[in-house]
Amino acid sequence: MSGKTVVRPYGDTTGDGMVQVSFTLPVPHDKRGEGAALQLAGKMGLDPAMLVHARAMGDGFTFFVVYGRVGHLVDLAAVRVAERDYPLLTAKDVNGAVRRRLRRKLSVVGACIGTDAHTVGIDAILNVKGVAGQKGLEYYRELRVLNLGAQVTVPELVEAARAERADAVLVSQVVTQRDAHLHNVREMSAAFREAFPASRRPLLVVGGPRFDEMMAAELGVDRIFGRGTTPGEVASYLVHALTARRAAA
Amino acid sequence: MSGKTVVRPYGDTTGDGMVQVSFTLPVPHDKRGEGAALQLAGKMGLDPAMLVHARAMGDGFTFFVVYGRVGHLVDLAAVRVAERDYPLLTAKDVNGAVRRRLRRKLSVVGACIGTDAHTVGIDAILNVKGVAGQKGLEYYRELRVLNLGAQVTVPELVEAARAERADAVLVSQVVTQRDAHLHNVREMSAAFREAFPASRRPLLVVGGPRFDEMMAAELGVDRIFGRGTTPGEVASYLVHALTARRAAA
Amino acid sequence: MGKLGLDPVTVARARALAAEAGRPVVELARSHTTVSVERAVLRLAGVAGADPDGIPWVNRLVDAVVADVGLGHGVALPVFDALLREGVDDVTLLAQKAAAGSVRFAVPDGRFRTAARRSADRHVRAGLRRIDRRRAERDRLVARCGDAPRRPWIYLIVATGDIFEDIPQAQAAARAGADVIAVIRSTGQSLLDYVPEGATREGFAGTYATQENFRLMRAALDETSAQLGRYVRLTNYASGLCMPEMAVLAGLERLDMMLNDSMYGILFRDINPVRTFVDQRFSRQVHARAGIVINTGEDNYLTTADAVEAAHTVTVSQLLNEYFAHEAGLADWQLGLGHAFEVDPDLPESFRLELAHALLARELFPDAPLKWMPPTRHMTGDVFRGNLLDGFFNLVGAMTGQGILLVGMMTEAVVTPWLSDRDIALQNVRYVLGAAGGLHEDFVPAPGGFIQRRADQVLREAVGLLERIASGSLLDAIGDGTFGIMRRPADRGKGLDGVAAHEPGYYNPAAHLLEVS
Amino acid sequence: MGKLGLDPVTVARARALAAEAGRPVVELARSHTTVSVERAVLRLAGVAGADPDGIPWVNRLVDAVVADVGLGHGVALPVFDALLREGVDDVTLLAQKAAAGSVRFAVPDGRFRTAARRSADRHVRAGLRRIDRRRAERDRLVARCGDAPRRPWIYLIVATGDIFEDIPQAQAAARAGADVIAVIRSTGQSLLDYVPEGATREGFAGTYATQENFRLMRAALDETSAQLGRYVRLTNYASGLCMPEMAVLAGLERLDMMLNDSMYGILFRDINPVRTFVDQRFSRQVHARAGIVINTGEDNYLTTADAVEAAHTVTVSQLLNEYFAHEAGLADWQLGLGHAFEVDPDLPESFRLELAHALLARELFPDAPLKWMPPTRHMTGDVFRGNLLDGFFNLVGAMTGQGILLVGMMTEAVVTPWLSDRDIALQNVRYVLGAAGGLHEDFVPAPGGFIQRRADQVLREAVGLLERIASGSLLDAIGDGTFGIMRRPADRGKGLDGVAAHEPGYYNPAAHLLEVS
Ligand code: B12
Ligand code: B12
Ligand SMILES: Cc1ncc(COP(=O)(O)O)c(C=O)c1O
Ligand SMILES: Cc1ncc(COP(=O)(O)O)c(C=O)c1O
Repeated sequence: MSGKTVVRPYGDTTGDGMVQVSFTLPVPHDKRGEGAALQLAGKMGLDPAMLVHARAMGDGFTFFVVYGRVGHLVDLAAVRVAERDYPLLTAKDVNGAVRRRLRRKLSVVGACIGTDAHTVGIDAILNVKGVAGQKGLEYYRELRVLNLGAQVTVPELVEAARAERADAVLVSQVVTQRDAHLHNVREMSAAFREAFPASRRPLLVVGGPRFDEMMAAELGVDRIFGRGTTPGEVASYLVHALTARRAAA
Repeated sequence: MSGKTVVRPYGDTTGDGMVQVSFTLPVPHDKRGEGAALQLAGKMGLDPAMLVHARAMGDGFTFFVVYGRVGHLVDLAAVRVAERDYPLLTAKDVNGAVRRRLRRKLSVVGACIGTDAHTVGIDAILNVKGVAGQKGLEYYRELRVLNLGAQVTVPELVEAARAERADAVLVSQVVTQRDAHLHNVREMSAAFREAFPASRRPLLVVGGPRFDEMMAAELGVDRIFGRGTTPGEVASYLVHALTARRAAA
Repeated sequence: MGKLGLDPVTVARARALAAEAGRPVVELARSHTTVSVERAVLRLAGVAGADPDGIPWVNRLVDAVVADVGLGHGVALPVFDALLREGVDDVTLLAQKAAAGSVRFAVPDGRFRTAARRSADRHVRAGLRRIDRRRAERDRLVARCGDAPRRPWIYLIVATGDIFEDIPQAQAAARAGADVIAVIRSTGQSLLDYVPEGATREGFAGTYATQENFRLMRAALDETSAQLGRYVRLTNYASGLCMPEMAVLAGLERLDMMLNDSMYGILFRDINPVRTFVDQRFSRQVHARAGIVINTGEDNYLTTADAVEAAHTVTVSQLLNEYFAHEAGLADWQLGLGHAFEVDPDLPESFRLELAHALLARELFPDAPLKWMPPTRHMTGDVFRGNLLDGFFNLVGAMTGQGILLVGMMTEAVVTPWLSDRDIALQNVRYVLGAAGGLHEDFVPAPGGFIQRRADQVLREAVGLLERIASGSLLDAIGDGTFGIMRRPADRGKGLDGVAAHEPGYYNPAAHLLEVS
Repeated sequence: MGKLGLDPVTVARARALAAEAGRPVVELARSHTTVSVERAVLRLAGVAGADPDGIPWVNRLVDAVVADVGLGHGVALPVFDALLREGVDDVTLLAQKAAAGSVRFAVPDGRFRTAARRSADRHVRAGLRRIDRRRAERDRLVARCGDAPRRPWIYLIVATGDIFEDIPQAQAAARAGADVIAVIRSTGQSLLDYVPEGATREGFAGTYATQENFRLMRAALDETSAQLGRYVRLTNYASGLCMPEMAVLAGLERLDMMLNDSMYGILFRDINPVRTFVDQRFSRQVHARAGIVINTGEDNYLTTADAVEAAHTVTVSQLLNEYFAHEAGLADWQLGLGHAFEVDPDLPESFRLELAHALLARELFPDAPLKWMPPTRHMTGDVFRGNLLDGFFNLVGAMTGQGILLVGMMTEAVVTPWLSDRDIALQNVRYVLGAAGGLHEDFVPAPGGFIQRRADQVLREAVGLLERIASGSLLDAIGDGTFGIMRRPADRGKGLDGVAAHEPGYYNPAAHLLEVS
């Protein structure tokens, strides 16, 4: 693997390009329907495509499973990822850095906004209990954490951030149907921009299992955390970002 | 559905374009690997693409599951399928047609060629027992069937076709790894072309679960039958094709 | 005797403790009312529709009454007093007038009280009769179309957000074998203090529960039931700030089951505990009358708490839900007590732990249907593994005789169910029930073996916890995070301002008629 | 006593009938030889390598002997006679000379015979000693690395066609939990009347079985075993026209298990029955000596015949395989008798039928490891359903104490397994064994219930069929399509021309040494 920058999907032989695809089409199950499935597979780049399963569902819908080879090359050199651009610190180091550089407690306000009531994710980051064997931010002596819980409105959140003089606002969004998470985050970042002058705006950090971490700028936030985030990563990021800011200011 | 000729994949809302994809890439599981998976999904047309599962396997391979929306449209009007261009006959009608138009028994030779030993498919078509409640071709009074079984070489098959004065040769291919089925069929059709003048060459019919039925011309055969073929379809086709040929001759 | 050899004395003690812990809460419910209870009464009395902004007339009317006389007397007497005084016949019309500010409300006295009460009773009785007719209609349809062919009933979720996408999907699911269709609500709805109106197409991760959506879906399923020769049940959610009204609307539109838990709203929607306990009691009285099966929400605890550590909290909650349900008039066959397959699949013997837990519920509540919920928390984006876990969940359901099998989806961690997910999930259920449905015959937990020991342990832990709760108070226990690790103090949470203690002379014609019956 | 309450008299009768039916076939095997048996002897005596066209020297040498004196005397005496006469020391060198046409062969007499025999014995004994050393080495490595942590052993297939792709895949599978790796052979190989040579990269749907491929894979797995602290076993196929040679090569390269069935080649490769019975007996004698576990192929019958109708043919074949195996010197621990989860999953109670069949095998052969094969025939392109079926297959394996679990792949109906398929399949196995591994404790087929009745019925049908076979002949039964609905008359099929009846004075030093030991 090492060194190679262009790779292909792997079924059982290097370079075979094999992938599996499934989808439903709003067509009855007949030869034409199977042809339609192969057409779609072709457009996705499967060539040859093997239609291995087709099953009629209800009236006029058919589910298909297709296997086949794609010609697409994956260029590892062109992969863009949100790389961790800060060192991972221990709790002790985080506390030390806050004490040294901020000379006061770092204030964090967290919430699930909109109608989202999935608190397990934000609780995993904030509550002492934590996740994956790591304690949450409440456990850090130099962090002051207010977890507002679920279904917090954007005005409530802005208000709490102001009252708490929040250095960072942490928002969780788990429900993604109809892009609810994207709408809510955009609304939130706009409100913070309106309510605070740029220099005093708290750091806006968003998390949830279905975010694209590359979208931070687009959504107007400072950072996005995805599936499997640990509290340590978040704490390290906060220290890094806030002290960088201070340095810049 | 009726009338609509352009459709999209359907997750839970008309037009949502949602599909599921899985594949392995020869990359370790890290952020870069996940980015590579998203790049591939993007090339397949998924936008947005949600990487929902990634799992390291062995050294330097990762399995990914991606969900997302594809923009591709499926144009039903442009679907090319091997339509059934002959009427489906009952066994009685098949026998009647052969008697009337051929005035002798129709001779069929069947085999699995190459190193393929999967006889269940060809037996389903040829043996009295049949499949899916339909009797096989041996059951048709006006058909004379010789089933050579498995792992027949091409020269043996040509020889048997000659000896039996075969009107049709039926070949099954189930193993497809490394395109074994395509190689074997090409070899077979070339041999028949060499051994018989065009006018006397038996009808070449190929079947198996993983063929693309549109490839008949490319493989040099008269017809391809895929997954779930029934003996009745094959018998009806033989009558149609052989009497059409006779008419043309 | 059962397969677990449970000690009958311990079981009886658990029930007695649950009653002891629940009794003060029932007292609370009997002595308070809420805006939603009162709106529910008005819905029974015939108020329907909404203003041009979509605010239901019942809300406008209750708000007007509260503004004039407060909530503690109940709205029925002031409203019917005004009706008589204004000489209008239609309560909705009165609501419109009240909204326009042209009606004043007072608490009637003496013969005005008697007259108002008589009028209120008559109107509400008419509403209850509509509910009775829908119940009789259900019985008739079940007799005519035929019922689900076996237990467990197969329960499927539809959740597109658009009632007109939901309908064909629900019909397809029914044709594919679902016995019960649940239309999931939009994420925001349970915190709305009103019930939206009309057919809706814009929910998030669920479709708004409205009377019209209920009607549309029930009509569609009636059509499908007739085609299939099998009555397909419809479910929605009574939970949230409008629990009592939802119960009424469900009764009026012949829904067949309702999610209705005594504590879910408190724990998972941060609704005020008193508000919830008052609302749930009234809503359950309505369900009892409507012949609706309730589904409780113990499964949810295991999404926030650990399914092994917290197994006994499920049992405790089931016993409390049973007590509250019986007290509100529900019969055992109406108790779809919830529990779930949420043990970490990587834990050794996790499947046998599930069997032990599921069998414990089965044997503690032999006459309740029990709602068996699929794995959610440990589902991941690995959909292949997901379908496998769902299969083992189905197997536990079959081996322990669960009454209602909520079908798990391989995409649990990914999206609200797609059409194909439901189809794959139903195939899974069909396979397991068909291939291994009779396995309970050969499933005999070894005496003193792993399964019996585990069930016994959970039961003993439940009794221990009930003792602690009964010697303190249930409200305190909820405040302490006993259930689902959620801490919910009695004086916090949403909707508290919609609660009032009964004033002397409080009158609720519906409660009256329902208690009597 | 067992969970099925099988009647010991019926069981004993079934075994006696199998012996009666098998005995004439053993007689046949004792009185005939084949080209492959003779080549195997030469391989033991040290002939190795191939000519520039890839034809092994053992083939060239046997062909030369047969051309001069025929096969019926065995090749050992002519070859070692020639060796002594030619004054060469290396048998491979002799083969090269013979191929060049510069050696003539004769059947030696008198003291030449004695001398040839002594030399042959010495060479073959050296070969057997190499096998003995590999067996001891296995024992040592198992002791040193540790053995598979539990039964069933998890058995995974690798089938890329390219030994250099196979190796990393096998190592990855082992690391992911496989206890046994099988390298599937290329589709064409079993009908080749020679064993290809060297490392190969061009198989179809499998990789050629060659001595060098054996060596490469065993070395790679030895490395992985050491890393893992768990000895990972390697399997290949002793079926086809070269069964005896495969057995020798397996012994020499320390393979641990071999697919080796007394009838598979006849039924599924159309190899001549006599050829097969002669070959299998010799190959089993070698396996017995090498400490190799054999895997029989009854599972295959259920891919062509119906798994319910033909369930008893599996039992009959297992009994025959057992008889032939014991006769050839194999111990019970070496008998991986085959059976499979192939009942149509749409059949009601299919899972319980599988349990009945699997448990019957388990209780009939309590000391044999048993090889439990996954669903193949009813697998479709619906890979989600496929993974589910595999899970239930794994569950039967766990509940009935199977010794070797051949891991099913969700892509069974699609492709030879991909890297990811194996990983998903192993996760499946791990889940089932971890979560429900102890379920057998609670699995007690109801006395007189569905499972006991079914097992009893299959056993009685097996006895009935054995009676018919014993009163006729096994060769006729095979000719009639008794097994897998394949009709295979004794005078047809491939490889018949490589069979010869022993001439008086036939000598086979290996057979001699193996029978004696
Ligand atoms: C638990 C759960 C619930 C619980 C929530 C309890 C609670 N108090 O949180 C209950 C049962 C109440 C519930 C209800 C509903 N749920 Co729910 N639920 C889940 C479930 C099973 C697990 C979610 C979870 O807890 N994950 C574990 C945590 C630790 O992971 P996480 O959230 O990803 O968090 C990690 C990272 O993402 C990140 N992170 C997350 N947030 C943040 C924030 C910051 C600042 C940072 C730095 C990091 C970070 O760090 C965390 C730790 O690593 C998922 C399915 C699944 N298996 O994923 C469905 C799921 C999320 N639910 C869903 C739905 C639709 C609902 C309902 C709307 C259904 C309904 N209509 O009734 C309701 C209503 C909820 C509402 N109003 O929002 C859908 C969402 C579909 C979608 N993609 O839009 C899912 C995917 C199930 C499904 N397939 O339908 N649910
Ligand atoms: C049964 C079976 C076997 C049996 C075969 C017994 C026999 N006598 O046929 C046994 C156990 C012997 C076997 C062995 C092997 N098998 Co196999 N086997 C299967 C299995 C389970 C089912 C195939 C089957 O019978 N289908 C049922 C029939 C009725 O369907 P069908 O063939 O598609 O036929 C229908 C149509 O396609 C069509 N049709 C087919 N032929 C023809 C011909 C004509 C003229 C017409 C008109 C129509 C027609 O009509 C039929 C009726 O509808 C499949 C997996 C699966 N579930 O599909 C693997 C499978 C086909 N086998 C496979 C392999 C690799 C092997 C082996 C090579 C493995 C090995 N290395 O040891 C061996 C060797 C076989 C060889 N030399 O060819 C692979 C092929 C992979 C690939 N795509 O290349 C499969 C897919 C399994 C896998 N995933 O690895 N196998
Ligand atoms: C008892 C109960 N009520 C309601 C809900 C749904 O919650 P809501 O409609 O408040 O989002 C659930 C969730 O599963 C539940 O279990
Ligand atoms: C006993 C036995 N031998 C051999 C094989 C493989 O066959 P071949 O190598 O002849 O293709 C099988 C197939 O599964 C088998 O069961």
